[in-house]
Amino acid sequence: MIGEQLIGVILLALLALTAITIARLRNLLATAMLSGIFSLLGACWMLFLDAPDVAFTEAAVGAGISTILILATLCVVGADEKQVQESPLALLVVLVAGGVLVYGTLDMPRFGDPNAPAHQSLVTQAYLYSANAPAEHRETQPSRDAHELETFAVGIPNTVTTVLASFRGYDTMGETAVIFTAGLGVVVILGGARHRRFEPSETVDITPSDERPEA
Amino acid sequence: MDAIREALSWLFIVPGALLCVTGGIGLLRLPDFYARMHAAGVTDTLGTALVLVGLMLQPADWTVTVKLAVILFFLYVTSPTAAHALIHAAYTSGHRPEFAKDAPLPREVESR
Amino acid sequence: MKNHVILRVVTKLLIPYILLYAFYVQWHGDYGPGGGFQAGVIFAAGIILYALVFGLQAAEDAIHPRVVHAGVAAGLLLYLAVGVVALLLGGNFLDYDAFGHHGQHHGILLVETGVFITVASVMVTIFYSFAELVRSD
Amino acid sequence: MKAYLVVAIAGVLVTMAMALVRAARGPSVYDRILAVNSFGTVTVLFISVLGFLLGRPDFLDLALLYALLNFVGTIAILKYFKYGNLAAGED
Repeated sequence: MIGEQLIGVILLALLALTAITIARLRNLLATAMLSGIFSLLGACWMLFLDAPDVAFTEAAVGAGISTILILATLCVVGADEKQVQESPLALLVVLVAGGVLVYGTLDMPRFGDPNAPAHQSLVTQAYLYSANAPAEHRETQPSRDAHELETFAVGIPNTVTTVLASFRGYDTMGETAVIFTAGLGVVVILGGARHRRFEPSETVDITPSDERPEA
Repeated sequence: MDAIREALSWLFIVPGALLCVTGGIGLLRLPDFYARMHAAGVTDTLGTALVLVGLMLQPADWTVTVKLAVILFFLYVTSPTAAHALIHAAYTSGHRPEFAKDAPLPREVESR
Repeated sequence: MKNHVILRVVTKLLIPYILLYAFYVQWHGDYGPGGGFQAGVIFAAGIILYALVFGLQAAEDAIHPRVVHAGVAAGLLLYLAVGVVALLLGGNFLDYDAFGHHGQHHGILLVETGVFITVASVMVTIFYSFAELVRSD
Repeated sequence: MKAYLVVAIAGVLVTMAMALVRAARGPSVYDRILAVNSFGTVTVLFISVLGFLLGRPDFLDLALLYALLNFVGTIAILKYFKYGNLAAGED
């Protein structure tokens, strides 16, 4: 048990190390690569917490697609981060906000606590029950019989899929609409690009300044 | 049977993990990019293969064994290709090893 | 990168498996980790790999941007259609029990397909639009 | 918990840390790409071993996903660095 905890601690330490490195780098190409690593580590951490569906999404989106889309953006805007004046006030605001968030976690139930409200709730039990009960079950036992829970039977082994696509179908529809809107926005803003190619004078230097050969 | 399985697991997985660590040390400590490439190769090929073959020996469903074999196949196709493309890009763009800073660009590499 | 022989051959070998794996994740989502969203992203990654190695023009010849734009809307429309058909069959909006005995199964599969189409199309659209901005050919 | 799996996961975690340090330190962009690629390979191993360690072999789906997608990311970074855009067709 201690050994398993140790794996989690090491993964979190690596995540923190990656995040600090990303914050300190001024070379956006390196930042893009390290954020790919960050996603990989995040997915491993979620997998360690036994949430393979979330890890799957993080893996596919974070490590696969978002690196490519960030690179596609860097092609347009160049790979040097704009130098900004760092003010102590900003640091203070971040520290206070972070402190408040950490304070908020103190009230949360312990990790894996069986008495946590999320594990005791009737809704959770219904979700878990429905995922494991076969669809035929409902036919033989009418809903008002014995268990109230049996009205929920869906008969699909993966609880996450059941909750996302069936119980929370409205929610997922909204999410699909959000993705649709994102695609629409990109098409509306950039869709006409093929008619107005960038002139050569507008091209940006995509090599980060610390990678350029000495001139 | 189980004793043989255990022994073979030790024989494959532990050397595989050691080779991974060896590759990692090389990646960290070797002096320049081309040398580090060799170290990464140790992790990517023999280390990966030994660990995955060792996992195939574990008692599990046959689908698990097939999936491990497929993973091994794809890793063996993709990592040497990525390494080749990477070193090709580095050499043609003028990156040179530490000990041969002024090596000329060979014509055949340039034209490929 | 089209003239790079090894890369070209390996990419041609790999792309069918990436697309096939996307469908595996899509249809196997009821039993294991995965679902429409993840499958869409993987499918898009396969198409983007083709565009990276063979050039944007080749990818646009294979899958025209207009088809992709249509896919963005088609996925969401499929999702909404499932809801409306459930409504017409006498159930509530998105109530898959209206589809009969295995209604939940079929409803979830159809809805996930809608998510798959929209996500894959949006990812490819974003890539096309950004790559289009700085193309050199 | 089988001892050889613990050894394997310890080795893999150490390798991940070393690849991460190389990716952060550079110095050239090629070192970083190499480190990210190695990191991806080692992550595939990590997920596989973790699946057996926790008794959840269905984690292997995720390892298979990485084995396929890691390549796409590496090629994208290489193309960006060599051509300056992601659209070029000819060399």
